[in-house]
Parts: sequence; C-alpha cells; structure tokens
Amino acid sequence: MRDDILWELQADKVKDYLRRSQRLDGRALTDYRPFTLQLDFSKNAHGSCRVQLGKTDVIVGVKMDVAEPYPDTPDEGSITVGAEFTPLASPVFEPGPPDQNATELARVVDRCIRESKALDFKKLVIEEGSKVWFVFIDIYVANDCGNLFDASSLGALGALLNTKVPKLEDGKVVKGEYAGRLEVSKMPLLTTFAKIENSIVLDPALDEEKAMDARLSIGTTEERLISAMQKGLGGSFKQAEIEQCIDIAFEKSEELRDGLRKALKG
Amino acid sequence: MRDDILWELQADKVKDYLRRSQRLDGRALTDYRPFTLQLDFSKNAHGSCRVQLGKTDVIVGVKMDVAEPYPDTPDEGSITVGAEFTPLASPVFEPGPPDQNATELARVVDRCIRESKALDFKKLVIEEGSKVWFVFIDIYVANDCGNLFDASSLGALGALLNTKVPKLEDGKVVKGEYAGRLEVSKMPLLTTFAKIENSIVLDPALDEEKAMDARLSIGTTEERLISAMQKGLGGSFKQAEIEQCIDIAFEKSEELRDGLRKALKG
Amino acid sequence: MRDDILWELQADKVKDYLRRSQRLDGRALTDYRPFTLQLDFSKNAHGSCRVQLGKTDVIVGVKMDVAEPYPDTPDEGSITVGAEFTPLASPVFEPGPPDQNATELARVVDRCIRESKALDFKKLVIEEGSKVWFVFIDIYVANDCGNLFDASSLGALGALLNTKVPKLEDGKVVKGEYAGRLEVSKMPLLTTFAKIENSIVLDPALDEEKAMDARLSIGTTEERLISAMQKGLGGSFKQAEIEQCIDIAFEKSEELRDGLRKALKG
Amino acid sequence: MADEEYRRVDGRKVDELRPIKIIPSVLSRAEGSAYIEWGQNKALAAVFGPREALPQHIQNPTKALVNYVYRMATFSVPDRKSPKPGRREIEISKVSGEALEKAIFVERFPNTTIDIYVHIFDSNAGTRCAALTAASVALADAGIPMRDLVAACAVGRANGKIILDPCKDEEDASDAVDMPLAIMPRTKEVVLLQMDGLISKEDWKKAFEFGLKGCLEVYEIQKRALKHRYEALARTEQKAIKAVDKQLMDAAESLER
Amino acid sequence: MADEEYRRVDGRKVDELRPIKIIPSVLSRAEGSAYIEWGQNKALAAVFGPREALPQHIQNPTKALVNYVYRMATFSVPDRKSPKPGRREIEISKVSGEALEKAIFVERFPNTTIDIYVHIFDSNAGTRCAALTAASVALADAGIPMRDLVAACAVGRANGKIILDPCKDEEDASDAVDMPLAIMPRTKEVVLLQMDGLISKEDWKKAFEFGLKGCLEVYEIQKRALKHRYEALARTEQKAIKAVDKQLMDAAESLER
Amino acid sequence: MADEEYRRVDGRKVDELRPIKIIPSVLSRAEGSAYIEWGQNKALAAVFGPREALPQHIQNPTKALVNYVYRMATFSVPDRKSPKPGRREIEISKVSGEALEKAIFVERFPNTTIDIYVHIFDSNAGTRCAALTAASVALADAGIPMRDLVAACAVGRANGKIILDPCKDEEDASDAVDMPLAIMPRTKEVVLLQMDGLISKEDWKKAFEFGLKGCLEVYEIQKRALKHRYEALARTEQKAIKAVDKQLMDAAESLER
Repeated sequence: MRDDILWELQADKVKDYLRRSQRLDGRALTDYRPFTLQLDFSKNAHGSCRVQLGKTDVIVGVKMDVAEPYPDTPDEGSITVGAEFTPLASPVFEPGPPDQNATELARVVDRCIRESKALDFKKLVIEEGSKVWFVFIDIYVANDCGNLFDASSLGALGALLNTKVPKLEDGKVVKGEYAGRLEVSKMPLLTTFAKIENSIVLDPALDEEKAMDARLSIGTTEERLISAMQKGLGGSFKQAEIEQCIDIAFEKSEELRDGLRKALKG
Repeated sequence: MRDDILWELQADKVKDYLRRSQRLDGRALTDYRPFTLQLDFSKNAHGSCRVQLGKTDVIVGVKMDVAEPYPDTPDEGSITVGAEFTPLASPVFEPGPPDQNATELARVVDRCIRESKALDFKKLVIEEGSKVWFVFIDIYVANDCGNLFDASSLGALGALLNTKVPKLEDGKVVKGEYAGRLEVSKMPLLTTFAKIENSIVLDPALDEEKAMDARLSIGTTEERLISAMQKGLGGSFKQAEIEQCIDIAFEKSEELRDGLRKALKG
Repeated sequence: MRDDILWELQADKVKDYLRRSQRLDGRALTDYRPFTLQLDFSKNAHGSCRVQLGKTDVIVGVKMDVAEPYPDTPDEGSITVGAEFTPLASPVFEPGPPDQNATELARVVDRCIRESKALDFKKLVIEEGSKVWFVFIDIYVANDCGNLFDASSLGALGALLNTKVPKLEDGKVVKGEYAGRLEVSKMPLLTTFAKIENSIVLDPALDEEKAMDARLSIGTTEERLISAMQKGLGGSFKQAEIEQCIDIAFEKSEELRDGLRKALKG
Repeated sequence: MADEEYRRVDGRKVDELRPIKIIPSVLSRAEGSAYIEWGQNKALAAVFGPREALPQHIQNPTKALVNYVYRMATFSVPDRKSPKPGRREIEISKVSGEALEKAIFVERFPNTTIDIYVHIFDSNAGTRCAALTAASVALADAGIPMRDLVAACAVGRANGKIILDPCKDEEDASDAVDMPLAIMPRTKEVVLLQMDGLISKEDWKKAFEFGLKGCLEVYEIQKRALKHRYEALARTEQKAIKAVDKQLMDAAESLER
Repeated sequence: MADEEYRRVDGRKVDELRPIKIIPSVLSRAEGSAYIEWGQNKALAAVFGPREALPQHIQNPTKALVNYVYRMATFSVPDRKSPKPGRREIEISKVSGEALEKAIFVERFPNTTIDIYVHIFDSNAGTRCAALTAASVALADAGIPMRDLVAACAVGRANGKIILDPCKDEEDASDAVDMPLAIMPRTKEVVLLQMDGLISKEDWKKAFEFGLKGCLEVYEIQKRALKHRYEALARTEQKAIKAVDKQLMDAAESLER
Repeated sequence: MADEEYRRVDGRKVDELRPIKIIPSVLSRAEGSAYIEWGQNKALAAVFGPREALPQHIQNPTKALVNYVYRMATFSVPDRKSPKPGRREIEISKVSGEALEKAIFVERFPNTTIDIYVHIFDSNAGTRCAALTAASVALADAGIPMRDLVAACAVGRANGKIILDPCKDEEDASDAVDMPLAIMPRTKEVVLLQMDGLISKEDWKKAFEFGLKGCLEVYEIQKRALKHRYEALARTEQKAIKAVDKQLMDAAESLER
C-alpha cells in the first residue's frame, strides 16, 4: 500500500524529468543501462547465462531433451520458452504458476528467437518422425528493476550460444557427455521502449515502468531484420513513433550483441 | 445482489401463475419453447450443431480422434462428453474449469446417448486392442435462459448426426478428408421437467428454474425406451409424477426429433 | 475458534501434568496407546490394513501396477507413498490435494520403508528396462487423534505384509488372480516423540500434539538399525535427547512389531 | 424361470439385498459418523456442522447449505483410481447432497453449512447408495434435526431379470440397467433417482417398485443401528448415574458417621 | 506479377479482406454482445459491467479494470484443442484487453471491472482480430462510453507478397509474416501490435500501411452493424409508440362515446 | 585405511567441507538477500517481511509465521525438472521454515508473515543445507532480530566411511546414508534433522558429531560474510558522512566569503 504511493510519487518525478527530456538516472533517452553477462552459470544446464541489466537480474538455463516431434512437423525439433517471476524478484510476486505477465514474456522471447530462424529446427531431428531435440529455455527473474523483456531475451540468447548438445547413445542422452555446441546462426534480441506521456525511452527502469502508458518490444537481428514485435499495456503508439523505435532497435541492440560477443570470447 | 431480488420476485410470479395452471410466457405446461437448429456450424469440427431453444443458446461440436482403447474394453471405442458454461452465457458464470453443474450436465447427456446404444462402440474399433475412435462431444453454453439439459442433448445428437468420420492413412488422420458419416442408429434425447410447488412443467425457462424445487430429466429414444434418468435439486418427486413425466417425455421428445429430421434434410 | 481456546486450555493441562512427569491419559512417558490392526480391510486392494492407535484411525491400501522403470534405474521397481488427510478425520481438514503436512507424512513413511531395504526393488523387475512393479501405498487418515506418523507407518507395513502380487499374463495384470505374496524382508517402523517444554513423550495423543514444541520420528528395524529420521516443528532437540529417543525407539517399536506378527498369524 | 426360484450369481433372490451392517458414532472427531458394510462395500461417513459457511459470499440467508463430498480410495476399485476426484465422484456428490436437503430442516440454520464427507474403502457396485445410507445415519448421530432418514438402494436388470441391489457382475451384463434410488421412507418421496440402461416403461415400473421395497428394508436397518446406539448410550448414562448415586450415598454415609 | 493482378490462394487481391458479418445484441443475458463471421472464423463476444471488481484487493480506485478473456472451443481448430486455456489464449487475452483500455472511458468507473468474453467456434487465421473487432461492437452494444471503436485486422506476407488479412494457408508459407494490428480509427493510434516472421523495415512499412487500410474498412463494417441495430431498435420503439398512441386514441374514443 | 589418510572421490578428507562462498545483499528489491556457492551448488535467498499475513485467517496473534519456499530451477539438476514444485520441494520448504522459527524472535511480530524464498540454480547434493545457510544470512541482512544464525550441513556415509558434506557421487553409494542437519551454533540445539539410509546407533553418533563440527565451520563462514557486508556498509556510510562533511564545509566556506 505505502509502497504504491511511493511508486506513484517516483512516477511523477520520472514524468517531470521527461518533460525536460531527462531521465532520473541521467541516461539519454535511448541509452541502455550498464549490463553484465555470466555465461555457464549453471553446470547442470546444457547452456546458461545470468544477465544483470542495471539492477535487474535474470538467470536463464537451457536443457535439451529427446522427444517425439509434433505430428504436423515430423521433420523438425522445437524450442519451448518458460518464464518464472520468482518471488525473490519483487515484493509483489507470489509463488505459483506463471501469471499472464510471465506468459507474455516467455512467448515474446520465444517468437523473437523462433522467427529469426537462429535455430534451424530441421537440424534438431534425430530420427525423422519419431525423435527430435526439444530445446527448453527457462527464464528465472531473480530481481525485477525494469525491462525484463530485454534482460530475458539477452539471457536466452546467451544461454543458447553457450549450449552444448548432449551425446546420444541408442537414442538416449548420455549424462555429462556432449557432442558439440548447439548451432545458433543469428543473434536475435529484443529492444524495449516505454512510452511515458509524449516521450519514448529505451530500456525502462522500474520507476519508468511505473510511469509508462505503453510498451513496445522489437525483436531484431544483426542483419537489420525484424523478427518480433509486441505492444503492451493500455496506451498507444503512432506509426511514426514505431518506425523511429525500429531504427533505434537496429542500432542499440548491437551494443548488447557486442557485450555478448565479448563474453563469448571469455 | 439486486439481480437476486428481481429473480425472486419473478419466481414468485411464476408460482402465482402456476397455481392457476398458467405459465408466464403463455405456454401449456407440457409445451417446448420454439427452437432452431443450425447444423455444421463449425467447419473445423467433424460435426457440429447450434441449438437455440427459446433464448437458450448452445453450440456443440464433435471431434473424432484415434487413441488406445480402455484396457477392459479392447474391442470398443468410446465417447467423451464435456460441457462448458462459458461466461458469455450468464452474469453469474465465471471463466474456469467445469463446476459441478457443468459436470452433471455433461455426464447426463453422455449417459442418454451412451446407454441408448445409438453408437455401436464396437464399430469404432480401428485395430483391436490398440487403436479405436474416441468421439469427443463438447458442449458450449453461450446463453443460459433455462433448460440446458434438453438444449445440450439436442445439440449433441444434432452434432453426432452431422459428423463425418476422418479418413485414415497408416492409422493416422488425414486432415480435411473424410471416409463417410458416423453411424448413429437411434435418436436419444433428454426431456426435462421442473417441479414448482405442486406443478410440473416441461422445458423450464430461466424464471421457472429460479422457482423450481426439483428437476427431472428423462432420456428417451424413438422406440419409447428410457435410456437415462436424473433427478436434481433439493426437492422430491412422487412415483405417480415420475410415471406421468415418462409418458410426456416419450411424446414431446418426438417434436424435437421432427425438428432434427427436418434440419438434416436441409 | 472456540475450539482453539479449548485446545489451548487442554494443552496447558498437558504441560502441568508433564511438569510432574505425568500424562493426562495416565500413560508412562514412553508408553504407546493400545492399538488394533485389521489386515485385509479392502478386498479390492492388493494389500490393506486398518490401524487404530488410541482413537487415531488410519486405513492403508496397496496396489501393485506394471509400469516403465525410472530411466536411471532400469533394473528396479519402486514404491510410491501417498497420504490423504480426509476431511472425516478432523474439523480442520478440508477436501483437496495433499497439503504440506500430508506430503511430509507420506515422504517420511516412504523413506522409513525404502531405506530399510525391506523391499528388494531389484526383485520388482518384470522385464529389465521396460517393465517393473510399482507398489502404490496409499494412506487415508480417517480420524486424527494424534501421532499419524506411527499409525501410518504401522498401517503401511501391515498392508505390505498383507500384499499379494497380481498374476501376469503377457505382461498384463490378470484381475483377481495372484502369484503369491509380496516379499517383505524386514519390519521398518516409525516411532515418534513429542517434545513438550523439557519433557519428551512417545506416541503423542492429540492434546499432547497441541502442546508440543517439536517432533522427532525415528524409523527403525528389528535389527536395531535406523532407516529414517525426521525432526518437525519450530522447537529443537539436544544431542543427548536424540540419542535417548533412538534407544527408546529400538525398544518400543518391538511392541508394534509383536502386534503385527500376532495379526499376521490371524 | 419364475422370479421366485431364480438365483443370482451370488445366490441371492431377485429382490434380496446383500448383507448390510451399520455402526454409528465411529469417528471421535466428527460431530456425527457412521461405518457401513454393504456386501463388499465399505464406507465411512462423517458430519460436521451446522457451522458458518465460508467464504461468506456462499452463505444462504434462508437455509443451511448441504455440502456432500463422496470420494473413493485409490485401492477401493479393481484398477487403481487416481487420487484426484473424478467427474463421477463430483456428480455423485452433487445429487447425494441434494437428496439429503429435503430431509434436513435446513431452514433452521441460515448462513451455515452442513458438511457431509463419505469415503469408500472397498467397493462392488452400489457405493453411492451405501454412502448415502451411511451419511443419513451420521446426520442423525450428529443430532441434526431431520424430517426423516434418507434410505437408498439401487435396483436394476441383468440377464432379463429385474433385480434388487445389483452387484458388479450384474452391472456388467449386456442388458444391464442400473437405477440408484433414495427416498424419505415415511412419505415415499423420491429424493435421488438416476438411471442408465435401456428399458421399457413397464420394466421401469417393476424395477422402481423393487427399489422402493429395498429402500424400506434399508430404512429398518438404519433405525436398528441408531436404536442400538441410543441404547448403548443410555446404558452408559445409566451406569454413570448409578456411579454418581453411589458416590452421593457414600458421601452421605461418611457424613452420617 | 504486379500486386494489382496477383490473386491469392482463395482468389482475393493482395489488399482484400475476407467477407465480414457482424450482428450486435445476440445474447440476451449479456449486457452487450456481438456475433462475428470473418471468413471461416466464427466468434461470439459478450460484455458484462462495469460491475464491482472482486476480490476487493484487485480494485483500482482510479479506473475500471478491463478483463478480456479469449478462448477457443475444442473443435474450432484442425486438431482438437485441450479444453484448458493455453498460453497462447492467455497472451491474446492480455494484449486484447490492453488494446481496448485506451478506447474505453475507464476513468469514469473506478473500482469496477468491465468483463469481456470472446469464444471462437470456428477458425482460419485472424481470430484475435475478429474477436477484438466483435468485442468492440459488444462494448458499444452494452452502452459503455468509448472514445472510439477499436478496429482490428491482421496483415502479413506470403510467397513474397505483402497481403491483407492472411488465411491459414498463407500463414503457413515458408516466408510468412503475421502482424495482428488494431487501431482507434479516428486518430489511427495503434492499440494492438504483434508480429512474427522475419521482415525488413521497408516491407514492414508497406505491411503496416496495408494494415491501417484494413482496419479502416473493418471500422466501416462495425459502424454499419451498429447502425442497423439502432435502426432496428428505433423501428421497434416506433412501433411501440404507435401501439401506445393507438391505445390512447381507442381510450379517448371510448371515453367520447 | 585410516580416516586421516583417506581421500574422497573429489580429493577431500572425510571431515572436509566443499568450498563455500556467501555474499549478502545481492537482490535490491528484497528486504534481505544472500547468494551462496557451496561446491557446485548455487542459490539465491530473499527475505520479505515481517509483513501482514494474508488472507487474515492464517494470522497467528501470538507470533509471526515463517513461510519458507525452496524451489529448484528446471535446469539445476541432471535431468530437467518439471517447473511445478514437487513433493520433495514441499517437504524441504516445511522443515526448513520450521528450523528457522526457533532462531527468529517470532513472538515480536504477531499477525505477520516472514517470507523466505530460496531458489537453487545449480546443484550437486546438499542444496537444502546450502539454502538454509543462505536463508539465515538473508534474514540477518534483512535486519530481522534473531537468537542466533542457523547453520546447516549434511553428513553421511559412503563406501564404509562417515563423511562430512557428501557430494552426489557419494550419495549414490550402495551403503549411502544422508543426514541433513542444522543447528543454532551457540547452544548446539538441533533445529533440522532428517536422515535416510540404514545405520547403527554407533555410526549415527559419529556422523552426528561430524555434522555438528561442519555446522560450526559453516557458522564461521556466515559470520565472516555478514562482517564483510557490515564493513562495506560502514565504509559506504563513512564516505557518505565525509561527502556530507565536505558539502557542509564548502557551504560554510562559501558563507564566509
């Protein structure tokens, strides 16, 4: 309750600043907060990555498992993205199955990766029609200080780039042995904007999220292609605003990609 | 709340009228409300039927699917009836899994059809012991103005009579191709009565349901056989009343069957 | 509500008595309440046992079923213990899935049996890697007057000792026919203590449970080996207390075993 | 063969019930309870209430809610049942609770719930009737004011014969009809009626009359069980009174001395 | 081939909508409702509220909650869908409710919820747009004050062509792009925007402009449907007024006599 | 071989812990938090409260509820775990919360709940002890008044040796015994004790004493982690004080001018 009032005051301050084109934390409107990446965070995962974007903290792990293909795509494996807003991450999250916010997050991260064709699902076939790889990407939000979309998408891509394919013997996974890296041919990432009154800011921090009317996430690849879009919340965007966001997304997502490339080199 | 009081007043009026053997909508005690049938409502269903009985609106669809038989009947397919009281249908229905009212409705419609032997479960075998047809009959209540039992049973029978059997190739369903009509050898239907004080009325409208003490549904076939019975609610019936209801059910269900026959002819 | 106050008064009385090393029902601190065993309570179960320990009433049934082994133990069957605190058993139990108390009970009974190696899981293999016996042990609490742990563990062991192995034909269970008794090589049982202020009592009755600060259950076998331990609730135990409880458990569990042996003889 | 001579798979006559044993007051923590054995069927029933219905919005200001929960133990049937309640259990719970509503003076306890729980631990056809019969005794044991007991019994058809209280083998006959029935015996009002099978009106009528007869027999067994219980209670009370008398006399005596 | 001459799998032009039929006021128990047919898609939408939001702790003291529930019938898709709501349905419900929020004067109804339910009974791509379009009409039918209707339409790409309102076959193309879009037509503000597929900015822009055009066409159909409804209502009223007039005249006449 | 010379599968002595690293205050939105690495185990713990326990009927007017939730990430184990909490997680949550209750001055915060959440992100035996150890530090970090920290450590047997802090390979030995243990170190009171395996009383005693020793070592690591944190905080405060001082001096200076 009291918390709500504090956030409201903070949101008012965010708006005041933005009317002067300033952000409370001093960033330019299209700046990302500083971020760090920790690849291979979990040894039991086949791939994993912890992302800290400002104070937002997200841990993503990948497990590959053998399963039957979907009946309508017998010659394809697939990915499955899950997201859990753990109760560690915020005083308002509660333990329990994913709510609609977590479901939306997981599905948008899924589309950003899936539609970019960074993973060739046909290469995930082990035995056509009966055995394929399923790539489970599970996102755990450990601290929510805003912009879970970009942090999760970055973590998911990091975890995939870090993924080793388990070794198979007689169609069964041999524990702890690997047959090489998962092939990830592109670097699709989400870039998220908040619309606050008439301003648009990139990578909204938590107080900016409390002030925002609408949210726009754009999935892009390094080839300057769009792989996903998602508008959220009760506000609206104009066509010109969206077009501008697309350009910024192409540009600013490269900073995340560079960070990732650096982390991969060690 | 206020709604409850209005219904109570309406229920009192229903009782007043019935003490003079009259119904609020002018029907005789054993009249059905006018009804319409729309067969093949959904192209993606293998069979479907929309029923409007008075203002009650129910949509039923059938899907046939290949599955393993139950272990104790390896030489039989089966039917599965589900019912959903969608929140569109009434200000008091809420989204969520079926409650006990929806469960009762589904199970009584199931028994009415199953026990009549209108479907020969042995003919639903594809490969004895390993592959049989399951006939999924799903009832969606879109508007509840009373007597969901008869509307649903009529919709279910309509949908079954409208059902095409999917074509099989190597034991798998070929989408969009069919191998003929589902064989339905009888026309089992529920006829439902409401006991209101000392009166019994057929096909209770919503205001009559608000006034009723007990409900009796009788499943009959065109051969004047009973295939199901279900008494509901906190009131009671006398033997003589039940016997009278059986006779009326034999007679009045023929009106529904005639409507169905007409609809089938086009 | 009023109930709570009554229990609090009763708990105070329990403490008063214990300060004088006395129990409200006159038992010595390390006495079990009288108990009765009814083997073969349910004919449809493969093994079953009803235990009445004081007024506590627990019914346990066993069903054996054929299933695939766990992937990491292809040459072993297994047991699965479930517990349901039925709403019959107490004014405070509600219908629904097992809560954390029922989960704890089931898991501690499971460990007591499993770890004693009373059942040789390797002998539960039907066909290595593909077919093994799963032994389902389901505990129903019908009346809760304290110490559900020992009553359930006694009921579970009784039911196992009473279990007939279903006959198999072509890898499938033949209903109602049996191929002999389940081999149970040891008699593991839980013995439970309540710590109330500075006293420790064996087999706490309900009023003693209302007064207890901590609970300690010790699984033992007739060879004076420990197969399980579980401390519960917000209080604590000292090392010396635990050691003393172990000795008492070795000794007093023999009384339950004797009762069981007698019941088995008829 | 004539009905009088016909013997069923378990040796019973067409209109013969299986043996029924009812013991009230078996569960100390419930306000009323009963144990029933009906052939192979074994069930425990417990009653709690009238107690405040919660959450508040379910309360009915004109009467008590009758909340009936029927459940089967996983091991009570030939194939292990899932521990989750199935649709069959939900439907039986609904119609059984409704069957008891007319018998209970629900209007005396507004805003409350009367919770009735029945668990089946062994089964062989007819469990819903056994459960309802036991629940009715448990309600009486709980001292809940009732217009009448509710007595239940199934009736059906197998192998061309109308039969009372079918067992599982009979329920599986190719021409099987199964009709669970419950009445308030004094007025013969029908409070529970379900049926599956395919039957003519004539056969139905015969079956129904068998059923009524069965319910009346069950009613006698219920009353006997409750009578035994009251007598036992009375005996206990008598003893208690005598004990108190003796104490008083002893006290008087000691005073005289 | 030039866009003008190109004909799609179902014979449509690149910028042609499927036939759309909207009927408001079809469900008597809802406060507002609409039926929509959009190609093969069939949906019913119902609106309840503004009504008190419960439980209380979800109430917002500054505005009405917009609770949108999108569901598909099990038989509405080629393979039977599970009756449980899937993650897709949950996501669509969320973004669709958010899309309507800006159009509704939510600030006028603090502490309430406006419940919007849409069920899909047959489908062939574009159901979320059909649902949202119908829901918007149902809101108007319920008399809920709105800044504007919300008109929705998908746009996409298949076989190298930017196309309006893709059908399922087109959605399955190897180069498929799908972009559901909804706007408030008067201001062209975008209230719903999703996209999957892989597309350049240039193509995206072309697609977006097709989409805007589609939404405006849908808007005309919505307005026409509501106009028909109001005219019908007016006619009914007119008749009622005439009937009353006649009664009055008859009464006057009889008084004169 | 003598215990002193024996080396375990990972090179440790029989009574040697794996390396443990604890960092308090790692999650900004929690009121207290801690990160722990314990061998391969990695966990985050967060504490919220004391805050009003809801719904009200769960409130205890004499003390705070200790609500402990232990969960494992799907990828934290060799085979992918279902995202749904399993029975193991539920049991561990229960006994771990109970273990902390004695250490916290719960009686000072009636009607509240203290929520403790621990998530495991990588694992190799002993996660419940690592989680409890981290949770205890997170409680201290949240400033919740405690009688003592709770220090936890498992002890067990493998290949005939009593060993401290078993790793997964050791847990899988054919003679394996596993005994998670937690104490309040000042009084050596046992607040968590579980065991599986088959063991004589003599061996149990030896194991228990190993366990006590292990817990005391863990306690030192906990205290060191908290001390580091407090020192860092103090340094930050010092800097802040100096900065303020400087501002004041500057202000004074400017006034003088």
